[in-house]
Amino acid sequence: MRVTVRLFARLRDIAGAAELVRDVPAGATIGTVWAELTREFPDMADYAKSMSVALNADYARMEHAISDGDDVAFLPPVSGGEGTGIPL
Amino acid sequence: MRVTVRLFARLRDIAGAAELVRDVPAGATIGTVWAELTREFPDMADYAKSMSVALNADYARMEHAISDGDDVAFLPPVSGGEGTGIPL
Amino acid sequence: MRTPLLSIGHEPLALDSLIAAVSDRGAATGSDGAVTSFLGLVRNHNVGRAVTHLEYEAYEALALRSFERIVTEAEARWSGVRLAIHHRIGRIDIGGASVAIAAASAHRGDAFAACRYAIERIKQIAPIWKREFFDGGDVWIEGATADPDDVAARERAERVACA
Amino acid sequence: MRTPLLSIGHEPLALDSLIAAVSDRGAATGSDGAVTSFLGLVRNHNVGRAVTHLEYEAYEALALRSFERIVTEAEARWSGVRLAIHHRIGRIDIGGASVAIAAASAHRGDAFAACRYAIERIKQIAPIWKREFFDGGDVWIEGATADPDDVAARERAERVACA
Repeated sequence: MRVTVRLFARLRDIAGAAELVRDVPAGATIGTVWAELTREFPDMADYAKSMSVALNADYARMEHAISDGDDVAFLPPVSGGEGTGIPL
Repeated sequence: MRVTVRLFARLRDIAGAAELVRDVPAGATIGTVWAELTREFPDMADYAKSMSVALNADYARMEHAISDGDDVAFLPPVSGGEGTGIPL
Repeated sequence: MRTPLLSIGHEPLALDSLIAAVSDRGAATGSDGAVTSFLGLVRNHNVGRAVTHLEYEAYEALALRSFERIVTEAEARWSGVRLAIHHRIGRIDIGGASVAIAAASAHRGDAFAACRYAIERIKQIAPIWKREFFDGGDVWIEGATADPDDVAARERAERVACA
Repeated sequence: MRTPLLSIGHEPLALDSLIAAVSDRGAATGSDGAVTSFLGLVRNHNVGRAVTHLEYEAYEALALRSFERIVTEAEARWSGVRLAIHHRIGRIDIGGASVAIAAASAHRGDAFAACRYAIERIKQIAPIWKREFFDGGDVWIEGATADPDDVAARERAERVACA
């Protein structure tokens, strides 16, 4: 199966790419893709606890099974909204 | 002493005038002016408890002594702000 | 011409100019993280009546002083907040804005609180009245007895502003 | 062209168009008593650093869905409220607006609460990142782990919105 991997913010910087195409075995989950990625880019492992994941532009969980052609995104902690993100 | 009396909203409607000039005795307070007014316009007496008063464009109290040339205003309960004044 | 922070007038309100007014005041430039605003609109119904329009009347000199007092209170309570308050008077049709408030602050919590506080206090102490015209008649809307020294009212406004 | 209620783009934000967008939606016309708004601005300092500008990046498709979710949550919580949310991406200089929110409602309490709720939730769950450029370097600002199903986070946003 072939999936598109989307990376944002510092994860994108670490990979040096916003999009990667990767082949994964049948039965793979989002977690499978992540494990592959962190082998390729060890610095990403820091984000294992803090990141979120999305499958086809919807939030998902690591355990989620993926299908051929899926779009998997890894998202560092977010900081949208105003200026410099000072709480309250 | 001569004072200018300003009336607003329904008090203005009752008097049929936004401004009146009235002579008051020496030693008069805002209360003296009000007592005179309610003799002249008995319907105003309803506002004795709910209105506010101002002296020379500053909120004041009924007991406040007035001087010649002062500007005394009688203010029905207010309702500024948005549309129809529904609380919250 | 620079928009005044406080005003009362017959012209339609322009929120953009209030926001510009609170955003460009001197030393604070660049340190603001948040601008909140409030527009009060004339509604088409009130306690079951079909409203056609409102007419607002103000004791202008005292209303401006009341706005100044509200700004002073808000600045004391939320340090560094800047407020603009414009109130329209005269006839306002349904959907029209009667009051516009903008609040700028380094932090969004203070900007929200100061803006909310301002509208609550305007309704408590600004000498402004509205006459409601509805199908079948008209009536003066009378709300609170204005008393800027009423501590309980002020505390109520602070509580609602929930800082 | 009618302004969309939700958007993400590179153009400067125009609050007036958001306010128009929430004010003119069909059956609600004339029944609104209040419109609140929020602008998030880029500040010139952050944790002691002199900030020169920010760069915002978004996962646009998911961010728009997150905005839709926030609107749905707010409509369920504050009946009759309408929200518009526009977020800017790309480079934004000091004083520029990164996010604009407008909320319309029959009652001002609901309009304030929904607007505040929206910015809190955007910061919690919108997949948007900012890179801060300051004198001497740059850094990605990382805040919360985005999880729309985190009930505690949502309750925190509701509490801050203080409805």
